Amino acid sequence: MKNLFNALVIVLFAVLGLTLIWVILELQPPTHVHLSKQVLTQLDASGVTHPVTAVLLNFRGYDTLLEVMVLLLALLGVLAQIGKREQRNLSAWFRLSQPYLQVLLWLVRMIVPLMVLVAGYLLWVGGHQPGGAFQAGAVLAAAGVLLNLSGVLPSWAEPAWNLRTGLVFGLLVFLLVAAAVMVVASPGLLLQYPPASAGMLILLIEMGLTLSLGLILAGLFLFLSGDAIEDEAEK
Amino acid sequence: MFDPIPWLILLPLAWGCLAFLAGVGRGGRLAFAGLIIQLALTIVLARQIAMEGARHYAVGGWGAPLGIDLYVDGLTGVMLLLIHVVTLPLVVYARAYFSCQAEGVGYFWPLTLFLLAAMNALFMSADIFNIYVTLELLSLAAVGLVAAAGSAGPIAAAVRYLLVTLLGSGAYLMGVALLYGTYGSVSLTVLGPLLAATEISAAVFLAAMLMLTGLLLKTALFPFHFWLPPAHGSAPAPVSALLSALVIKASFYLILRLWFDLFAPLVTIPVAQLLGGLGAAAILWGSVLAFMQVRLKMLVAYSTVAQIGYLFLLFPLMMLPIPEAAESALQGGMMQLVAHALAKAAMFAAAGVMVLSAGKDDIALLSGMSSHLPLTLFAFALAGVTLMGLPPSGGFIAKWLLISSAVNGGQWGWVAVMILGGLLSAAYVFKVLCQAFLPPVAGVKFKPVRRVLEWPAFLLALISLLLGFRSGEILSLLGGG
Amino acid sequence: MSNLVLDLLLVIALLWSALRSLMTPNLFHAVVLFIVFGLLMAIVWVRLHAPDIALAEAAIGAGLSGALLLDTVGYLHKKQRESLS
Amino acid sequence: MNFNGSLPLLVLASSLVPGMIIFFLPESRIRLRTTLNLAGAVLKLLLIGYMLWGVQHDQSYVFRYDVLPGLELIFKADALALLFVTLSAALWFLTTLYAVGYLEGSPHRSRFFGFFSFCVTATVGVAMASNLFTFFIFYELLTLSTYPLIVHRGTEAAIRAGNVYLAYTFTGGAVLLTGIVWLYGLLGQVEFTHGGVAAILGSEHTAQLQVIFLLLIAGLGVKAALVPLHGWLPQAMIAPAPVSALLHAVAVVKAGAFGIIRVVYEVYGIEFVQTLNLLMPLAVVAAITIIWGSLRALWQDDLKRCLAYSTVSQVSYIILGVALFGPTGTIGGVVHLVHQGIMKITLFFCAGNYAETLDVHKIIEMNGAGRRMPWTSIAFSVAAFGMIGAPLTAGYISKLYLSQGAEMVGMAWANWVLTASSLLNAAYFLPILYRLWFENQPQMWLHERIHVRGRWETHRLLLMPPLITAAATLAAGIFADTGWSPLFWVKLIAEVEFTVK
Amino acid sequence: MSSALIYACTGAALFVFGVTGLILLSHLLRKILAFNIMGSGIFLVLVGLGQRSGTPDPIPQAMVLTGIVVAVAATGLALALVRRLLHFTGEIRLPEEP
Repeated sequence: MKNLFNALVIVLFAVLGLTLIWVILELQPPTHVHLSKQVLTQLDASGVTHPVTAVLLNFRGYDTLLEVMVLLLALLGVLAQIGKREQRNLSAWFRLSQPYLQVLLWLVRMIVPLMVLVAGYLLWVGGHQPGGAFQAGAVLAAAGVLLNLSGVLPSWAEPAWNLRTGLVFGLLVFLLVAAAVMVVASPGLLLQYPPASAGMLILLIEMGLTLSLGLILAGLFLFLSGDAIEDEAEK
Repeated sequence: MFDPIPWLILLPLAWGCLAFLAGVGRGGRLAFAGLIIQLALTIVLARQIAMEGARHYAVGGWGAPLGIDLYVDGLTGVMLLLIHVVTLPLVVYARAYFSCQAEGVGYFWPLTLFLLAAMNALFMSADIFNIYVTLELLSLAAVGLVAAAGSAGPIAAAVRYLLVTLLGSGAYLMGVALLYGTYGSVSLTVLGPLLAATEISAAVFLAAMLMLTGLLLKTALFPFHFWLPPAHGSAPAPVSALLSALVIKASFYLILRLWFDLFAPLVTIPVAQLLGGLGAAAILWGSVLAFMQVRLKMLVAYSTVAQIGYLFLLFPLMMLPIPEAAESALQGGMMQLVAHALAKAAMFAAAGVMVLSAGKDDIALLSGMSSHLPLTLFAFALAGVTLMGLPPSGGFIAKWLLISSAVNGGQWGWVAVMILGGLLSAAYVFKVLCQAFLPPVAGVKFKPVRRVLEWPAFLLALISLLLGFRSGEILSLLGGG
Repeated sequence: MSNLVLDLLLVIALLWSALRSLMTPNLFHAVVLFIVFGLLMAIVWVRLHAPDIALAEAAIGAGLSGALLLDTVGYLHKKQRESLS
Repeated sequence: MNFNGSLPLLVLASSLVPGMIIFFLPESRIRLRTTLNLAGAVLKLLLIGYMLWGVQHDQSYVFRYDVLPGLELIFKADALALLFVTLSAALWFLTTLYAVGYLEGSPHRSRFFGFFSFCVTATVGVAMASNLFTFFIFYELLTLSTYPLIVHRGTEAAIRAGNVYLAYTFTGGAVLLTGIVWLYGLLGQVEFTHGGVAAILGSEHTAQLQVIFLLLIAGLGVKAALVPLHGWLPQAMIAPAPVSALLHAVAVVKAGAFGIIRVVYEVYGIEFVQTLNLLMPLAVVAAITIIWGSLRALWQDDLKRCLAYSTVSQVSYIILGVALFGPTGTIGGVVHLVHQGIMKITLFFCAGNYAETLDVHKIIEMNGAGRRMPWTSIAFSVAAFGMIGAPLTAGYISKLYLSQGAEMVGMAWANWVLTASSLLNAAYFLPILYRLWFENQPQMWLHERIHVRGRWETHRLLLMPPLITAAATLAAGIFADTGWSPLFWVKLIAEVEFTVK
Repeated sequence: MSSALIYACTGAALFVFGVTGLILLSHLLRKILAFNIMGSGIFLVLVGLGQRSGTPDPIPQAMVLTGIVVAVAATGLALALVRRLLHFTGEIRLPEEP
């Protein structure tokens, strides 16, 4: 019975896959709307010169607003799972018992400052070439993960107010900018930046986001990796 | 003129962030205050819709297809009003509930506020990719809430729920990708006319299929209902109420929207019949399983499975060639949606109080509840009246409209299903009531509960009951947009 | 022409790593294969003229997800050892 | 909304509002609860009295509210409605008095009286409903509000009876709903109209109309306890005596019978029903019910169960009267709506008295109870004779008109049914009366509850109501020809129904 | 056939792999892997189809960026839940359907 079901599912999805491929090959290019051209023609009004950033933070900035909320939400879900535990720097003790990690530690001390620099650079160039808050945040987060793995940075427990502030800082900046623009510059219009100050506002938002995204992404790892220690502590 | 639309999006997000900032278990008061403000905004918006009709709102001022468009019409207005009216009593309830039982309170408030934000954004969105993001926001918030209770049962349910809902979103997003590939836009306002004007390619068929299947998965229509009862049945009661009353309605709303706005050129009667048939199966199967449950909250959760079925009967009925029949089918379906949301919130809230008082989720322990918590039981019964579709509830008006649509179209099969479904729901509702009327078992002690826990359920049930008398307003708002 | 060959090789590697990471009996291998899959995806994004995505995929898709998964595998193994002993 | 329009609402509110307040009163506020109840009942009677006067002077009392476009809530106090409203309001007043005495000291009284008031509200709503939609709303509300009363004691048996009751009535309600919705689909929104409205549909709808009629009658027949849909009624006698009294005399069974009257006269129109060839089957079903109920009553040893089967039989007199195609039969049927109400409520009051005072439930235990409780037994005897149809009682009037009506339309077999039923009634009531009066009472009443007894043979609140209704039974028979009798009022109604063409 | 189209077809295949794995595999960690593969497949289709003609299209690229972030968020949450389940039950599979 189980096997029959499995076979059925596989056949069904094989058919679906083949249909998908056939459909993709058959498809005519769109003739009515040419969005990428519109992006290029409106690029000047967006405040940035890199099209992807323009889409991400201006044309479809609303998506991004919701998306960072999704990220925070996932972190909330993670936090709800880790429960209360004391913040203890067991990590170093736990991991450094393995000698080869000493090498890693040395490497990390070299690499992390570099990564922070890279994040800053990515953030800055995002306006005119590939890069931006997400990539910068991800690099920051990766730095955090490395620090944790090498035992420098302990795993996080229940966040205190300062960490919480850091986690939502960028999101609040985003919301505040949106609200401020709506009250001051273009009343009743959501996320409609005045073209003159759009670049500045986007950079402001991106800076906030870089910090918070970095913290949130790092948090996904740092909060989770703690429960091995928690089990250790229980024993 | 003051425009509440952007505030309805920004404010709940801000509440969510602030509630998180406030810390563990905090934010109840903020939620209450925030919801009152939002309810006021929603009422303003509904009045605007009623007077000026549907309208578009271009976020960022770019306008579709470059930017993201929002769209509000009567249906949006009804849904927005509904979620705020349902949530406000539940906020009061949840504050009292978590003061009795701290389990699961952790990040309840920010999660709930984000849930609301997601629904607000979802109902107003007119951009299928933006809808994908709101769907994810909604799903992750819902899963986080289910898992917050923090024992093995709820977590297993939450994992299942998460995987199912991710699969659903995946299928939906694949559909979006295909549509973008075909037409070069993700805006409903652009796509709708394009679909109607051009020849439909196979890709669009496939996209429609994927998107609808994904949403059906999230709506838990039979046979995709397997994840719902454990998730809704094992979450803390305020969460169950929110999920059962509102969250599944969000994906149903999307189905409705896509069905009529986007895929209207390619819906056929057999597909509609198929959806109706699944709905009918859901009604019968869900009701029977609800009756067989031994846990109160599982019973209520299975009742949701059954009640969802009614919503899907409107698809075949809408295809009837008689305009009046089609119209009353839509009206009936929407009334069912509204009435069920109110009643199910009331029912879960009442069930939560009873479980709290009995100490364990077991129908057999309810003996004597009628003298211990008469008000809560009364609320449960009133909510049951709506689910059974008995007058004067909103559920009755819904059933009246649906049945009259089916009768006018000569669709006797659907009539039989609805009648039978009503009787079956009476069976499971009265299973609980009968048990509660029995004299208490010797030695069983009920814990006293705070009075403030009892009133929200009663209020919600009362609204769902009296809704029947005000259904004219709801339907005129629905038609006005 | 060489581009086409490169594309096809990438596709094959992509499909193979995806399939293997789902099917291979060893969980640790599966996660490593998944990280490989992520890195391959990053290359694909470069091929698709999407350096933004390539960066994000490498950092988030392969890096962070990989780290999370590896950590979980470690946790799982620890749990299993505990339950055995 | 003018004053006349709001009167029907006020009549509803006069029991709904006290009911809602009572529901939330703590158990200990006995005095306030009783005051509220009685004040509501008196207010209702006064309002109805005013409307009775008004209707005789050509006033109309109509309340309309649009639930949806094309779906109106209409209350109208027409002559037929007022007949039923008066009956239920008067009997509610008495039953409340009775219930106050009966339930003294028992638990959950706030709940009981709350639902009791809801139940009367629903009955009044059924009476004043002026289209099928409104009728159905209150018809179902009646089911809901009576259920908690039936299971009030909370015993296994009561719950089981409640389940049977629900199974029957909900199914009936669903069938009725189907019929109503179907009819709305054909006719649109239709108010109850003298002489009916369905006749306007052409002959191509005949078959549909016949099926709808069947659905409507089947749905209503459940509450009216037409055989074979009567199964719930004998079970429901497990309820406390005041509830049984109300259920059998005014609320539930009467709602069914009243609905049938409305459907036959004011939706289809009696002549149209005749042309659809549906009157005869209805008469046959009624006749079978009459005989079957009486026969079953013969075999019962439990007093209340015996009375319950008697109700099954007696209510179908009303249906039979409706099914006799002519004004005289109509008068007999409709007047029996009132007459059966006052007689049957007397019997149940008395049965409650025996049970409550002497703990007598079985018929064989009633030996000599007449000497111990003479007043109760007198009332019981009067009502029993009324049921048999003895002269000077209300029952005689009903049967007289019924048999005349049957003769006038040439349905002689109906007369045979009536005669047979009378004989059967006598066959189960007379032995009871014999036991009451002529058998020796036992040495002592084993379970007599001394504490309920005051200066009288039983609690005075238990004694007064049956005496009043017994007196009314006699009065309705003796003064049938005066202007204040139910008969007079029913004649007015029948005139309207038959001369409208 | 442009390289974008090749990748779009690959995306379709990956999507199917992912969905099938998500449904059939019982190990929760594998399900999470499958979900990520499914997501990558969709992203490839989205960008690949959009860039069939060869010119880069920033709109789907921005969407995919959003999608990647959403996917990692979901992965994080899923892993947190799975670890918790593991902590409570010692199982890494879901109990059979009730």
